[in-house]
Amino acid sequence: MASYAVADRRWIERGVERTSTLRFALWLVPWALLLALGVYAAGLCLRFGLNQTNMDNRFPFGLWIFLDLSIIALGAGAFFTGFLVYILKFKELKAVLNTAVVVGFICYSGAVGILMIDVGQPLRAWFTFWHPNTHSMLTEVTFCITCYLVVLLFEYIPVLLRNRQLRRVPSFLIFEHRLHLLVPVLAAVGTLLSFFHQGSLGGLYGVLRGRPFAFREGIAIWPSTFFLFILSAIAAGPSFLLLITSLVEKVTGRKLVEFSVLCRLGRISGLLTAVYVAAKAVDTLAWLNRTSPSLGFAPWEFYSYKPFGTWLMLAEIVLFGLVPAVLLLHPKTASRRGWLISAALLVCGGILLNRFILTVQTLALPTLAFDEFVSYLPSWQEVASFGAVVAYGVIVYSLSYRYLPLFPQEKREGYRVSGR
Amino acid sequence: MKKRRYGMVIDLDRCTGCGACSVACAAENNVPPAAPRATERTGITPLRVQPVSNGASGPARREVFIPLMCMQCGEHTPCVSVCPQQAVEVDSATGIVTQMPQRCLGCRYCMTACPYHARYFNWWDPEWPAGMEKTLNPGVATRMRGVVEKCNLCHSRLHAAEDKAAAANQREVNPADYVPACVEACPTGAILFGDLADETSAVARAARAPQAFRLLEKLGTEPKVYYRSNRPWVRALAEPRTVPAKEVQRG
Amino acid sequence: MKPSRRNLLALGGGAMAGVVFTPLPWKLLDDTAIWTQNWPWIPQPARGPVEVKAAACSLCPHGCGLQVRMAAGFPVGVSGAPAHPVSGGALCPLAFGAHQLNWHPRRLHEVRRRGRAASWDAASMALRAAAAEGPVAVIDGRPGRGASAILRDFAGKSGAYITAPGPEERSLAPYAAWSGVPASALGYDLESARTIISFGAPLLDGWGTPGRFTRLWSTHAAGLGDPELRLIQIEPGLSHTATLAWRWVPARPGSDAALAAGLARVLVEERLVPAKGPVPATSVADAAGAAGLPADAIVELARMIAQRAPALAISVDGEPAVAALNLLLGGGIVQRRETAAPQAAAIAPRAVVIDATVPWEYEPASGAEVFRFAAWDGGGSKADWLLPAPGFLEEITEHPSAPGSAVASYALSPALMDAPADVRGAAAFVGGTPADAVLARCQEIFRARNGGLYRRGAKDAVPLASLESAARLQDELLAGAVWVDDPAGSRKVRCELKEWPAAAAGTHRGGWADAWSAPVLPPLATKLYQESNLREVPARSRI
Amino acid sequence: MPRTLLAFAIGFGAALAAGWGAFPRVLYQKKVQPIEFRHKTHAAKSGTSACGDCHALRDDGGFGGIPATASCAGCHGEPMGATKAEAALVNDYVKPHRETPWLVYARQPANVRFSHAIHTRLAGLKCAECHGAQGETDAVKPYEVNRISGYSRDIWGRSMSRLRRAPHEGMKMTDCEDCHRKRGVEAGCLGCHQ
Amino acid sequence: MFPGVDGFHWTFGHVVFLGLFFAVALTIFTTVVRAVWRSVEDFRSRRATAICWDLEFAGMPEAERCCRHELAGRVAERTCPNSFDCRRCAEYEKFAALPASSPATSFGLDYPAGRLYHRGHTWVRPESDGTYTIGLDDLASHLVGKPDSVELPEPGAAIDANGTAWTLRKGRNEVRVRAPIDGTVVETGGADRGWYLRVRPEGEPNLRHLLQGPEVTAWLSKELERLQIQLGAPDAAPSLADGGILMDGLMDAMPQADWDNALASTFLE
Repeated sequence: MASYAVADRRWIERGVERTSTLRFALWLVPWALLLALGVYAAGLCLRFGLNQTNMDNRFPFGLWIFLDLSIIALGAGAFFTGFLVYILKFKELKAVLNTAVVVGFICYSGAVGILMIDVGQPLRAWFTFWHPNTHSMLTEVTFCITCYLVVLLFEYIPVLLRNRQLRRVPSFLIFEHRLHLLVPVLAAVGTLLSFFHQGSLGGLYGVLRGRPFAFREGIAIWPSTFFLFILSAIAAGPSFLLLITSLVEKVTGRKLVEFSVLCRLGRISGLLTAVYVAAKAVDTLAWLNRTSPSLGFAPWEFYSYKPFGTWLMLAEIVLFGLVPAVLLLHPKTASRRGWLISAALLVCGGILLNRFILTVQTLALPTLAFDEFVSYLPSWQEVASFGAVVAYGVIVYSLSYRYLPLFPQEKREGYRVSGR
Repeated sequence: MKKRRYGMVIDLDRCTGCGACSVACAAENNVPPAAPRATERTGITPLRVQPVSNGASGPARREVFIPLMCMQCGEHTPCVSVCPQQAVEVDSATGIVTQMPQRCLGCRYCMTACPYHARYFNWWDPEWPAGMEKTLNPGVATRMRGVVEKCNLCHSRLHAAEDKAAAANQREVNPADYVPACVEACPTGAILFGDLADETSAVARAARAPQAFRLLEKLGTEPKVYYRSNRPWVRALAEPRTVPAKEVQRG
Repeated sequence: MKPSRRNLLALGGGAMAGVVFTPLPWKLLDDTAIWTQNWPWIPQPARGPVEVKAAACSLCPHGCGLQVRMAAGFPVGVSGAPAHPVSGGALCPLAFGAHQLNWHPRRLHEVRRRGRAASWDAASMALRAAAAEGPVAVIDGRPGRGASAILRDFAGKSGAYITAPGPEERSLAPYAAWSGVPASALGYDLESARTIISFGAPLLDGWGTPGRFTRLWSTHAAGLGDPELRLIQIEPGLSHTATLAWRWVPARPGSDAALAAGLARVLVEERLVPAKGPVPATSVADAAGAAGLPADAIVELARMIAQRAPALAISVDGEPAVAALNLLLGGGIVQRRETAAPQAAAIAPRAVVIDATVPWEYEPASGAEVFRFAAWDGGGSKADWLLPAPGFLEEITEHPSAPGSAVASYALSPALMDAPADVRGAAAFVGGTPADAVLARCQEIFRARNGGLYRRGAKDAVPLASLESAARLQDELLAGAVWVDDPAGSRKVRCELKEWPAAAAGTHRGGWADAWSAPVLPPLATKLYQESNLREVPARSRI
Repeated sequence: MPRTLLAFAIGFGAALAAGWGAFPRVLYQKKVQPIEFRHKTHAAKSGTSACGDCHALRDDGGFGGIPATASCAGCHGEPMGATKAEAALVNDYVKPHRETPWLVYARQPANVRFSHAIHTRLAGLKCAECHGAQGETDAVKPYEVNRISGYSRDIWGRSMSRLRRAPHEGMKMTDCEDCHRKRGVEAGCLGCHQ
Repeated sequence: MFPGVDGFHWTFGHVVFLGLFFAVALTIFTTVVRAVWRSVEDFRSRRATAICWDLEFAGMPEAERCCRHELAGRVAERTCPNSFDCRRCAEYEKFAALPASSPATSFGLDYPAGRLYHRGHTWVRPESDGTYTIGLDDLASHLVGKPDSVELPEPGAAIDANGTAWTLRKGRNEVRVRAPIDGTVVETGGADRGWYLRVRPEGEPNLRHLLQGPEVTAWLSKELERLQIQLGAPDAAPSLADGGILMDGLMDAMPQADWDNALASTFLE
């Protein structure tokens, strides 16, 4: 055995099986290349400005914001699992807690990274903290996401310090232990922060009086999208976790968690999706009949621009809402792996669609009588920089999976290779 | 100093669509010439003139030229409330919606919020051919890439008017000293500018006329830029479109 | 004692904790943000007091009055001179960016011979050599200046002094042919017309002096259902002027002559105008067929034209049939009181000197050695010599009567900036002294004692007689005053028309960019062409 | 443990020393004014101590700033003494009619609009309230430029912590705001930015 | 952000927003500081080693957490809940009183009766001067053979039971040997001297957690069995158990085996 492989093996948890060093390295290579390309593209954007993107004055938000909103919603699994485990004491979800933390950390750090390229003047980003406009949903988002990223970091550190070699340093192990004991506090803070920023991301669009397609009335300072985003995020978070766990099991060919845990995730997701769909339907009706007409806009006009027809609205509510909710709640389908995964896919797809509609359709639609319907196609730099976030996520997750006890039960229960 | 609400009434019947206002605006505010790859959607035109047709065909077809700039909204100002770092505010003394590119971090949220598309992002660093920087207006700082800018109602001219008044120990600005570049440039005198808070001013009277209207008034943003036209179809442009886009073709 | 890993970690931790309590991170955060606000590669305006100077625009023949704001010795802004007798305070959109033209990347800084650097001496020798071999033609874009006299003298008897017509002069060509008065001395009496039938002339879009017709239109026509001044635009497409006109008649392209004949026919047949001169043979039906309009529409149009007299017909192409129609309607073409250069006889010159005032597109007859003066290289020139001329506001410029104007006028613009070291004007190059020529022109006006002097901002003219000398007149002109002839000095032109003219093929379409005779457009014109959907990119890509 | 603590303390101390001691020296670059100037001497010789006599407001309300070389020429047309500085003034600037490239301590960036007319005429501020007793100095102090932002050090103020500075020291935006707040003046962004 | 900074307003919404933010930031900060502070406290009160060992123990597979009394055959099946620290075990006396049944053989290994054995394969021998000698037991010695290097603590250094006593290096493997008892190192030995450390405990030590008597052979049997499984190779069998004699320098003899795992299990890494 080559010496690097031996050295590598010494960093892997004792008692679990991981693929060979060579295979792991080969797995990382394409992702590393994608990451390098994306970093180059991001560098172009930072060096030459956002003219490297295909955004324009009429389409000031593009792919990045859409995907940022999406991955932040999908990353909601991190706080929500923490909330379920530590606050509501759902003990069995402990099995996916570490993986939730890592996924959350990847999603949030990736989103913040992309945001730093997306803003025109990243060096002035701290102005938001120093001179905050507390009326702006974006201020709220910035504060909460930053705080929550710190929280996630401190939730991730215990997992990191559990690495076989790092653990050997007594001070690391003791700190990990002490921090871990306090993690419920962080989980509580994370829950508070997440509720607010997930909501504010929705509020971001709901407050746009000038964009009647997105504008919503609501309670006090919060438009209805505020609550819908919270709901949809906590509905999709568990589904995404379910997907990620299943995907990792599939890719590695190892059993990592009990199927009952996945079912539990599915049921939680199904329940919340059902609530979300109901709320979304009520909100849509209120918007169609009240909000939009009061601003002088005939709501069906918004759907007269192809391809953004009413089918999109129906797809969002029925195909990506009602259908997976039923699949996840019906005992027959909810206990079958295939159905479970398909339903989770639909829920996550629904989140993507919702964020897409709010970002892209809102901007594409005309407001003034003489506006034109505009379209936008992201440039390679935009796609590549986002690809870098995906690559970064895969790499961080792969490293975490290989070297950290993401699934502690794997060793305790002595799972062995299934199939193969 | 008394509170003012600067605004304008633009007579769309008199606009010939020459674009003098647009160029004068750019020159006054040190807006650079377009970057080679800039288009009508990535350029910087704090004031742009939009041709709009009445949708008819044949000899009945007509166009109107609508100068569009920041509407200086007075209520629910969409851009002010969304800016995360207070780079935009409604100036309490003048009612001007002010955009501070030096405070801006370029998140472009205000651009999504603005229903009038009156905000422009600096997609490129500004560039002038060598030596042309000598022609920059000393009253206006140039912007840099990555920030949003818009019409600030030629605030440097207000500064100059204030300075001039102060030098004469006057607190009130002489209205003749503060005329935005577009108003000055219009060859047909289609733009009337002044203090809307002063009920007796020509602009306030014109804004009250039945032919006067504002764009998307139902949004409740209370713009201080009014338009006027004798033609009903032009006045109808104030409302959002109610016919699908494919039926409306622009010549 | 070797430091352990723990010691190093503690050291780093201590440093990190300590640095928080120093200004370092906070000041760096602040200063880097400030750095982004003052990026060294982004130019900032110079500081200094702003002065307003009077000037006139030299970039097209119309000579609009300018107020130039100067800071630190450079122009920082241009606006129209209020109540200017020629431009009335209006400017074309391009003028607002004209002060940046001197730094246009295509500015000529050196003599170029067929694309290669050459010297003034070489150019001078080449011209002298050519002149020795054969006649020299001199092309002047702005006749009526003192400098024009220098150029005319240089061309001499053997050579030819030729004026390059602008769009307005081209539209006046038939009248020049029929009256014998050069088009450069003819003008339209727009001010008295109450109906204007424009055959494609972009009256509201850069044809004629900016601010002349637009002001008439905005006071008497804009937005009114039945305006005092009726503008009827005959044009195939919906141009800016067509869309703003009282009536737009979308006639087929190339049908101007037939339509004019048809209208004339109806006017005469229905006795809507006093019958005088020849009558076209074209029938109304033929005209309708050619124009793609119903015959009724032509009859109705003719009645409409006759309804509110006086009516004036203008053809952008100089279509003779339209000119004939105009004569039928009563004329409206005046001859200004000024001495115009006679039309030169056709010669085959050995060399051609083209003044910087000549539109860049002007192409002289081939075979001659061409000496082209220009401040900018507009591209695509076939000239043998490109000779750098002073740019915008870099020399004293003369502004004779605007093309198409009804009264004679003369204005001067001071040099507000230093020209680059190695530029010369054509008049100086051929050996004249432009300063003397300007004074001579002033003396001429002063001696004639016609008209009056409009000082900057003044609504009324000061009689010329109140000035003590021609030099004083020159000073007044350089300070922004404009000499304008007495309107009574212009008289209606007499045209002898034997028979209804045959159609002449013309394709010229004017506009701001076409009236503009400088080789390049101001960089800020991108706001009109590239950064908005207001206008198509002009055919000449000289931005 | 004590060794760990010691290491921590050393790191902490070193960071403090670097941040307070070395950092300002690295951040700011000292520059010398092109020529010497003594306010005191000029005030005495000209018999005036009113700042506005030399640093005048223009009629249009603009501020004249530092007098142009032409106004030096009246006395310094020929060297008034044998000092090197005198020779430099006359030979380098007065005779060739070149403006002296003074380094302006209170120079604000291009995006700042400061109206001397409003502050001195309408608000009645004395020059020294913002500039200190410049008129009584007998030498020009060295100019320090921030290597990152390009600002004069006087904008931040001498004191790095900004806690121990004289009333007139510091010309950052927050200093303007403090004064405005004290006087109840509301300017808005537009009031002070261009 | 703070009063006096541009953009701060004494309005209800602004103050509540920033108040919440500062509260959240403070909570995060204090949580982390509390974790750091408690860690420091753990070290200062010498709890750290015990906590580390507890955490490591909790991560061990259940099969390896077998109680000594099960090894000795006193109970049928029992997983140790006390991190092999019988000093903490409330039921120790109850089980110790039961009769032991264990194989009499020591598989040819040398486990003298006068020593006490730690589950991390060290032995402890009380000396007459009140110090205790610590060495590597015979199985461990057989495995490692002659170590490439040994990193011993300086005399005067304190060691804690279940903490790292010294480090052995053999080939690419590094082994932390767990200290069987608490004490201060008075003298260091080495592989060739048959013992590694002499330590002086503070007061009379409680050595209840160390294996002795019949437990040792039972434990040895289980350890050998585990080793056999871990080293996997069938040809290794004769050299291991089955009454055979353990080969000296097994690591040198079987370089291909998964020593990483085997050593970690043996030395309770």
